[in-house]
Amino acid sequence: MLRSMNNIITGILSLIKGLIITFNNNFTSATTLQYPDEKKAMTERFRGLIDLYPEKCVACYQCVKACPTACLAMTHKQTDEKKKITNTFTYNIELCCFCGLCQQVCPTGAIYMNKIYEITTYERNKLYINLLNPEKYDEWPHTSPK
Amino acid sequence: MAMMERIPAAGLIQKFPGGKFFLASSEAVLKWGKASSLWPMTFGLACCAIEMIATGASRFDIDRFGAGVFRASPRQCDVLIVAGTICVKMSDCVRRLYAQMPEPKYVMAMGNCAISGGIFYHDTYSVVKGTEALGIPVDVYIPGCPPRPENLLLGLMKLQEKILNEENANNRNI
Amino acid sequence: MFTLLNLTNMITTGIAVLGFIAISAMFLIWWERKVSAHIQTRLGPMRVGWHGILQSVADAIKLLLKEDIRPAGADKLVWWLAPFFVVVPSVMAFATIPFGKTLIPKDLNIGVLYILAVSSVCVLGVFMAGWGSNNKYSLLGGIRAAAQIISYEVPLILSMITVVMYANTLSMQKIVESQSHSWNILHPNLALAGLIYITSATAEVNRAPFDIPEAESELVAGFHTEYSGMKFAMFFIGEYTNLFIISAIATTLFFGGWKGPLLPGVIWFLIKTYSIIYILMWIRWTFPRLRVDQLMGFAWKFLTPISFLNLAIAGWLLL
Amino acid sequence: MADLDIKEKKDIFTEEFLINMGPQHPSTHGVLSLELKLDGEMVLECTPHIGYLHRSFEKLAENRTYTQFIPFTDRLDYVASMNNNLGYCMAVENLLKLDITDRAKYIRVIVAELNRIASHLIAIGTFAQDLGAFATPLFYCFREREKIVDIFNEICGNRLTYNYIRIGGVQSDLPKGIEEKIKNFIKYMRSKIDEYDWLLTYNVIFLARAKNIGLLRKDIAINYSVTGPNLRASGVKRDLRKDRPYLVYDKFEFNVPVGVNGDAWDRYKVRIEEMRQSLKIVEQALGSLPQGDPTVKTGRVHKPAAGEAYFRTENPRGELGFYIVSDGSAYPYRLKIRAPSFSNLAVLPELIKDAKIADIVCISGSLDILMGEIDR
Amino acid sequence: MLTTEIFDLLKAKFPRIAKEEGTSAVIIPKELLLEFGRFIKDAPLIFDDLHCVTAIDKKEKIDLVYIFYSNPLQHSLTLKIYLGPEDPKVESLAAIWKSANWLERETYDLFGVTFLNHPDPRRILNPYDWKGYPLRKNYSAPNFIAKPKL
Repeated sequence: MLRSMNNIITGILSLIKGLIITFNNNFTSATTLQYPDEKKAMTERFRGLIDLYPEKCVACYQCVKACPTACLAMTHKQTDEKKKITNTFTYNIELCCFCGLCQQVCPTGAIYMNKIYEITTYERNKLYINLLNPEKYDEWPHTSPK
Repeated sequence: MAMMERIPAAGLIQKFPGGKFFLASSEAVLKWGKASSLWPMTFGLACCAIEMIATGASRFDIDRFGAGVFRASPRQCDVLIVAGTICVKMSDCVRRLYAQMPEPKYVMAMGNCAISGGIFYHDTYSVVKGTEALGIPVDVYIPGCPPRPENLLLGLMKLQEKILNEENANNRNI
Repeated sequence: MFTLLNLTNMITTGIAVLGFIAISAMFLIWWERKVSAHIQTRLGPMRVGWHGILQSVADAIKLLLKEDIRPAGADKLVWWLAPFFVVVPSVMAFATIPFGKTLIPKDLNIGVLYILAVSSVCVLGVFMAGWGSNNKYSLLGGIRAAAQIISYEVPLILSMITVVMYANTLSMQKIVESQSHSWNILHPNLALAGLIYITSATAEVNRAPFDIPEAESELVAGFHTEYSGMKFAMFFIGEYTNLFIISAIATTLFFGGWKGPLLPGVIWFLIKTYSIIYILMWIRWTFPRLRVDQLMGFAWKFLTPISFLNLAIAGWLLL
Repeated sequence: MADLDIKEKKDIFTEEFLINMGPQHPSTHGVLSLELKLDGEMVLECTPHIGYLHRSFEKLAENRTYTQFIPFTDRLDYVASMNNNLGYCMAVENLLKLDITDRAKYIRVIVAELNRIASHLIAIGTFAQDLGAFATPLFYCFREREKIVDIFNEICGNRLTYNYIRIGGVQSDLPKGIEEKIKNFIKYMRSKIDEYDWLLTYNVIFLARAKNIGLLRKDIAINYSVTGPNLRASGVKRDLRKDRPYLVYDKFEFNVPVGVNGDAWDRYKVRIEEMRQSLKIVEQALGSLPQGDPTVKTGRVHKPAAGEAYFRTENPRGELGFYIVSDGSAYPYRLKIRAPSFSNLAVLPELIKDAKIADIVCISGSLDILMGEIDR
Repeated sequence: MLTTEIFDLLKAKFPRIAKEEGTSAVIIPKELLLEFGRFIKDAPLIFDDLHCVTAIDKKEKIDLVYIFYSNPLQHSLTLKIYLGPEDPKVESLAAIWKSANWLERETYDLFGVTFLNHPDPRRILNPYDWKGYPLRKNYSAPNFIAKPKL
């Protein structure tokens, strides 16, 4: 009898403790980031979309080889003095896994990942991107250097 | 106006003075209602499901957009967020879930896997190459692997925009 | 005599009650979302109107526009009637709830009995929904609901009878009058009855931690799994109207009803009722759910004996 | 009494019925499908059907280089990506016979333990959700998890799929000032774990729901090859971090929490205690973090000599093993992932004795399975 | 116990076993499997945990791999059985270790190794009506798109 009374009292106390926890949280300020009005700055290492400095690219194909999903495709043309320049360079966001391997293998730092993360679209073909086009990401808001 | 033509007395109302205005404004209200209350389905397939929960959780709080009521029953949902890889074994299930949802229904393809198979596009024998390969029309594509919660929220806002600007979508009416 | 005046009177009362129900249910849905959001340190609906106040309106519009699907194997008539059986009794229960000194649709002299009789019909609707849907989850939900609601009716009624014994009347208005000096909840005997009432009333309207008929994590959505659109909205409205009613009854029976200093009676009534609703919401968003056998055990092995004991003590004290 | 039962059974016609829980069900944690045979509320039989997320990782691996497969390991057990990266990279390093620097080892320990906390937070939150504590504990857990995610976001630049631990070290050194943030987090997290104790662990309803439910006996657990917190909850003190210390786990002081009964509550409690121990490890690792270069210079393409390696690490869910067979080329000839959840789920039909539907949800939640790694 | 000690102990009991070149795996003929399993489950080796079952398709043969672990003694053992590629069959270990049930189903599903006397010989990961064994090297599926090689 005494034990069951004790059980009941500890039970009720545990319930009250739980209520206190939720009640306290009720009056702490919300941790919500009100997204469209407030935006968080992306960290330095943030891996957004793949971007390219075309002038730095030496068409070595390292990034294309390193890509685990074959989302990058490149062709080049040979200029006279053994120098290669990129002819086409396409990037398929649909396949990209944002792993950053291409960025890491690039010997000249031509390919890098920018800070764009708000990439929503109605049409799928907008996800197939010509990296040599300077206005390629204009549709999506971004703050990364051009 | 297409939505209104289904209402029996619409023709009659139009004849009254101000009837057209009334119909137009009421249609705007209806669209607003549809757009402001998009209940998603509790349906996580893979990795993106964790980000979907994170979007629902305190930091990002999808409930601010009125879309926080995750219903487990497809009968009570408006949006199917395809969050993850669709596999061959699962494909019939996804198709059935979409069919079980009442009109008007919308589909968001969250993550590259749901758009095209993504990282599992090549060299796999058991992955369906995206939601559209199942014959399910997609309204908004949210790329990312997985997309950040902000991106999902942006997708939701784009979907709301689409509903508000809906002219006469013949397959999605009342 | 059924005069024209009577008729207009009835119609205006009916419209007032229905309007109040609609607004109250919508407000409660919005409020619940806000309360849960703040407990979870987030914000809840924010983007339609001031702090999302119009959220429920949007939800209602959307649910109205939704396609109404009837499962192929459903029992058509039962399926159709079920939502009405849930909503109508809860609307009928409003008839004897005293909002103020004169603000009561009809002060029946058997008010308590009437409310008990009417609110018991709800379970029929829930069970019909479970049966008529031809869905295994719904059926399980329906069976659970029937078992649960009928079990908790016993301690509920016993605790209400304790109040009736003290007040010596079945009329709601007179029960309020009997609390002119002090609220019933301040009387130890009736305080216990009040606790039992609130516990079993929570179970009666299937709210957490007693929400096993819906049990989202077990039964998907319980008895209303197959309902969509307007019919689902009716279940929703019924649920929140019931929530309002049990809190209103608790206010009337235990917290002095509309009585209070300075402010008009109706304001006091609403303040008290919504405070009780807030506590129920707070409990809902804190605790895990009980299992079905624990729930039944709690009703029959714990609440019922205690309320009988309480009743006996009350009888002995009053003798 | 006995003949009364028989008489009842003769008179009343009862029928068992089948119910399919999943693949889309709020509490099957993804796309698990349970086929339940019910007698009213009682569960008579439970057959799990898996494979709804079979993404053929093992086939994929045969066409990816060793480095290219690291992003895929992220998606295996997607709430503990760091631990998966770690297991895979260590298996490959074993095959390559590659030694990594001390700093890399410490960084790996820090991120792996932080991710263990994040993973356990999800386990606890979803478990509470399954028990019907609707959303609140889950959202609290996610609130704390967001802090870890923020730290990871700064370390490697992604929220869920980190691809941070690489063959021969890590992606890049810890960013400046992150130590301070991690220390703050440890302090914050300690108080929050106490809060969970108040809110859930000793809550009377929670105890009633989880105590003595889904008892997993020691011998059955071992026979089914259950590992991780589920095994430890049954009273077996088996933790690879202690038994076969890899990285630098032998330098830290921590306990291996062990349960008593092996019920759902013990499994939950072991996770709570493990979070405390992980915090302790992170604190020690931060305190003795050596300076230096965290990466070993290796070639871009790894070509291990023909041979095979099997390496196990302690994942939040159990022992994750990578069995790699190399034929000397840049691609693995065969890669087998021994997923802990796979064996942990296999034991489910043993646990359902006298269970009700609500208990099934509780048991499967307490096992903390993750379909991504079961189906692979 | 060290791997060599285990091997010596096993060699004394089963003279037909051998050690694989380059790895520490023990190779046994397939008819010995059940007897071997019962022996190592009990003292003195006490391999109470069948940790992993898998296979490797080496085109001319299929290697079946078992990895055992002992909780009380904390040692492990890798066991291999060489099978022919055409219709490989082997006894099931599910009667001795329960964990073998699912692991063997998986091996059957992906490699087509038939386990005799298995309690539940169905596929597990792929749909029950799936054709072919995906992890065989000669497997081809209709929707298989190979990654472009450079």
